[in-house]
Amino acid sequence: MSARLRNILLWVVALAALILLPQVVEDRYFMHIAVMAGIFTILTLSWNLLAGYTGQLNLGHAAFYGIGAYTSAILAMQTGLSPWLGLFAGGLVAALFGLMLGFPALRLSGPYLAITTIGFAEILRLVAMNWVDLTRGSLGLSGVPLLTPIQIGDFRMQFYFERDYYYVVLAAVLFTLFCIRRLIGSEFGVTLQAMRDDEAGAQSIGINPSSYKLAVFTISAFFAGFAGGLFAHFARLVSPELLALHNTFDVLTMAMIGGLGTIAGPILGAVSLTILSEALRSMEEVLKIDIRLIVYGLLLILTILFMREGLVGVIKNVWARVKGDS
Amino acid sequence: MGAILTTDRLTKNFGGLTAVNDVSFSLEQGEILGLIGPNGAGKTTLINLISGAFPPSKGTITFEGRDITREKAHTVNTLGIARTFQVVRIFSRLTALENVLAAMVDRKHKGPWSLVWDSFFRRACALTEDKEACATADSLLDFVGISKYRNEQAGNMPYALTKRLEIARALATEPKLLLLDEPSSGLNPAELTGQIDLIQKINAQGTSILIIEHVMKVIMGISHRLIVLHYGEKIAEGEPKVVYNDPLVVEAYLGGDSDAQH
Amino acid sequence: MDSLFLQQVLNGLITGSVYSLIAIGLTMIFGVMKISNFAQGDYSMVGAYTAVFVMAWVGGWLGWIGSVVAAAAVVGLLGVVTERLVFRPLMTRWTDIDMIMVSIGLFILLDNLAQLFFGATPRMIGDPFGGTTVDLGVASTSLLRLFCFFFAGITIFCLELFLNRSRMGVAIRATSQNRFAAQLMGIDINQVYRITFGVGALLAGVGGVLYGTLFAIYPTMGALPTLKAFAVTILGGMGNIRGAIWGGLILGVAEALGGNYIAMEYKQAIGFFIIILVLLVKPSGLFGRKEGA
Amino acid sequence: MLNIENLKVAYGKAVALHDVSMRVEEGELVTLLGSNGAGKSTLLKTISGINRALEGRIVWNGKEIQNQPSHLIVNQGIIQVPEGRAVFPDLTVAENLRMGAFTRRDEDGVAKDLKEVFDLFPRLKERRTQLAGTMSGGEAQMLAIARGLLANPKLLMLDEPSLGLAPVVREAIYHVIRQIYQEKGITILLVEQNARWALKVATRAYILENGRVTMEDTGAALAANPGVQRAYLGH
Repeated sequence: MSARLRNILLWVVALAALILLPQVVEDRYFMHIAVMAGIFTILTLSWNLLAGYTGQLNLGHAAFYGIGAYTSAILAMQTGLSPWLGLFAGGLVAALFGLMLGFPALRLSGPYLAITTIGFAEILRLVAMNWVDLTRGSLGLSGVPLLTPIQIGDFRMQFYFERDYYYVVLAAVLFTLFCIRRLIGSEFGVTLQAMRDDEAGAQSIGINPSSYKLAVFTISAFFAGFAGGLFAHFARLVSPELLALHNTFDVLTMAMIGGLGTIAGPILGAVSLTILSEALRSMEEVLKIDIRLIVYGLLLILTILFMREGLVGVIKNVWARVKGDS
Repeated sequence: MGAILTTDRLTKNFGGLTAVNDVSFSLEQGEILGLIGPNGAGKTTLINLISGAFPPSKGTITFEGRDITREKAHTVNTLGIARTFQVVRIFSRLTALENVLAAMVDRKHKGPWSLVWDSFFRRACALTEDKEACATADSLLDFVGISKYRNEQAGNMPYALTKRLEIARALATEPKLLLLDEPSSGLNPAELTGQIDLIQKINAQGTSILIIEHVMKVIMGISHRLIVLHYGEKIAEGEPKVVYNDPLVVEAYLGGDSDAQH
Repeated sequence: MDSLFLQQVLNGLITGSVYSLIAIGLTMIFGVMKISNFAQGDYSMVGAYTAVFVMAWVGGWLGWIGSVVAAAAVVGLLGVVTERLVFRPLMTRWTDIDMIMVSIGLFILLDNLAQLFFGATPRMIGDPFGGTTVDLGVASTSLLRLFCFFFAGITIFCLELFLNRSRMGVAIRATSQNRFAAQLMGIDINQVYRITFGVGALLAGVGGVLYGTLFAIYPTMGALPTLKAFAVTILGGMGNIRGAIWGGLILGVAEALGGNYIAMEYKQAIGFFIIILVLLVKPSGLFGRKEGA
Repeated sequence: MLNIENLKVAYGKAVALHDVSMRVEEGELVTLLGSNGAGKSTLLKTISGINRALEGRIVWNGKEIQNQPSHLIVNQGIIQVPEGRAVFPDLTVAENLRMGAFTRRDEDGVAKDLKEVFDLFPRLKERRTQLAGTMSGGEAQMLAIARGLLANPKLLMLDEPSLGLAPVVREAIYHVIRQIYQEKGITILLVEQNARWALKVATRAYILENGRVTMEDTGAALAANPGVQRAYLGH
């Protein structure tokens, strides 16, 4: 029971620190980074659900992110739908596309799946570029409404500053984390991991891999779309760039470096890489060059070659050694 | 009693090769039926056909009076046939317990979306904290004698024990018929005896068994009847002792007494 | 027949021949090593920049030929080095996902190193023929583009010679058909990997010079040839060299016609439409064989 | 000539060979018997340098060769003809044969051997330009053996050469194996299903069970041994 207690304590402390953070750090730029780190955490968690837990490499994940962002933005701007509902609507529309992509993806694996998912994202990116009436093309949709204020009795919360969004995104990350933890720990999650480890073995115990893959594609897309909606109402600008390949590559790098197929990994990866990339960006003023992505690429290669379990694996090993020594 | 499984003129071609040729047999309720034959005789192909890994080219398979010839592997399992593999196919990154828990899910009635629903509204926070499910899984691990490895990643278990884990996993789906593909390959003599006991224990609980085995000590000891395949065809069938002395079978195993030189 | 149509077919064949060249490298590497190399287009990018530098140094005709030779050498070497450092260590614990992801890492790295070294300004390779055009009666094109087409053809012909006539070439084909048996023939599998990867990269490098001759050169240009090469390779069946030749020409013509008759804006997506359609019908590609037994 | 001492080989956690010792002397035809999964193919693969030996030594003419890369082992004249007619399907018959001689630099010797091989397998000469993948099972097996001969073997290891072949074709293969052994004088290590025939041609034989050598004797003695039947059909 003490291990469990320690876990709960750890959670409470971490949560308290995260809640108090904006009170300590007042810098708006820092808050901006924190919000982006949160959005990328959700994206990475959702990508990892597919890649890490079912072994399917989706290289078109940014498409779901973009679909969520456009849906939420367009609904708010053209129908006046509450952005709060828009977030979920974005997720649902993305999920619908996920289901759509899931069907052809069922029969494919490896490079075939990778290139099909890239193709899916690229086609949608071109649609976003060229359906000018709806998306204003490459200019993008600017002036996406902010999240509407919440009023409960006398308590009124407005969403204007980065700090306000920080709390929204924190809540969203916790929501995502809760859902994914529940899913992974349940019969559903064990089924996914069984399929990933050995598909024929999974079939032999009655698992129908196709139907599960389809379900995971859909769920993974939902959370990516949800993250996209958050981004839309935070950045207030939605452009076809969101669907571009490099966004998926960023997410993939974060998941890999954090630790594929774990829950802590994507969080660790997204947060540490967002911070790292900001640190590198500030170095740009000194070095006069942008080495951010060079470092990304290098880290990704080195991670796969030398620490396949990612940061989570490293921490586990260090922890085991510390425990072993004491 | 009556037959639980019947195959009628089952045939499987791979390209030009006929791996299983016109094989008909039936397996009685509660029986241990041994399937033997030299390397390449089509034994594993036969099990793959029955378990639905791929469909036969010709012929039918009937299980409990129901035609399962074209059913997929996962459906075949939910109907009550479980199997193990020649080279183990366990879930290496899951623990032994989770391997069994994964197999215990009621897949006949629950698809992916109802499991998604369940994960939020039914079970304990995590499956491994579900006392009832864990108790059942534990009793299965105990039954095959690997309780000690409950929380070990299956990929880290000794090979001989992963064969038992695979059996536990198959039993977790509550099969009426168990297909065992060389359950004792790669085991040493001491482990062999344990494996024989285990198979007999499973049979004693009423599960019918079809077993491929090349270790004669095992197959002769436990089979009620034997079927011999050679070049994909059934060349003998009957009581172990009779089959053992059948000249056709001896010929199949030792080769013909012929040579171009003679 | 409509001359615009024939003109587009001609343009498509010319572009397609370059696609074929880059895709052959990709498909060779896949066939022998089962690696899907997402950095293939970056080898083309490096080849194109090599040409830019050589051409700045030696102009005209000689410069163009010299830059092809230099690109082949530089990119071939780059291929050998990356194979040894990045891909070889993974060959023993190979998984699809790892190989694809490590090549994506390489893609990100090369892309951004190029931005660092070459700057973001697009470059061009000069026309050694001074813009001469050739009238083929029904359609016309520049001498340079026609030359690119023939050059791609000659390169592919040389490759076929190498693969069919030389001892190492046959060994490469043998290895892609049965790695185990190839080892039993005394073929040094690591040497085959090295040469395959070197040749595969070299082709992408030469293809890059042609690509850069037809289109603009910029640091992130590698993504397009990579995606095109994958589309071609999937059309032709992964690992199938003849398939890649046909696949490249088909994609080139389909893009040219589709861009003209359907929608210019979606020209770059035509390849994806085709492969998604093809994969829906035949998961192993148009010219692909059935996989497994 | 070839000495194997206390060899241990495993695939991951599954031990395929425990402590196997055996030898092949120059001019012998040694047969390796054993049921499916006994470890025969594993043993050959380990000798050829495809599988790693965890423990033990493989000594070839006085030199340890275990865990050397396969191409170096082939270079020393240890040639394996793999199981299951593993020819290169999209290469022509001629190209397949050329791959057999991959390690050789003596063009004249290869040409001479090629002629001899064509004498031995006239069918292959007729089908030189045909793709190997289009040949029948028996022809492909002939090609695989011919390909092995072109490597100029000092020791030829044949892995189940008659597996899955029709009886008539099998006889032809047996005939060729005898010719290779008796007329060409090549030392042979043979893995074969057909125990009766294999024991008849073998100078000595080993019986492998579950990754262990359980019997060793001259071919004739084992053929006469009632225990052999038991080794196959039970204890």
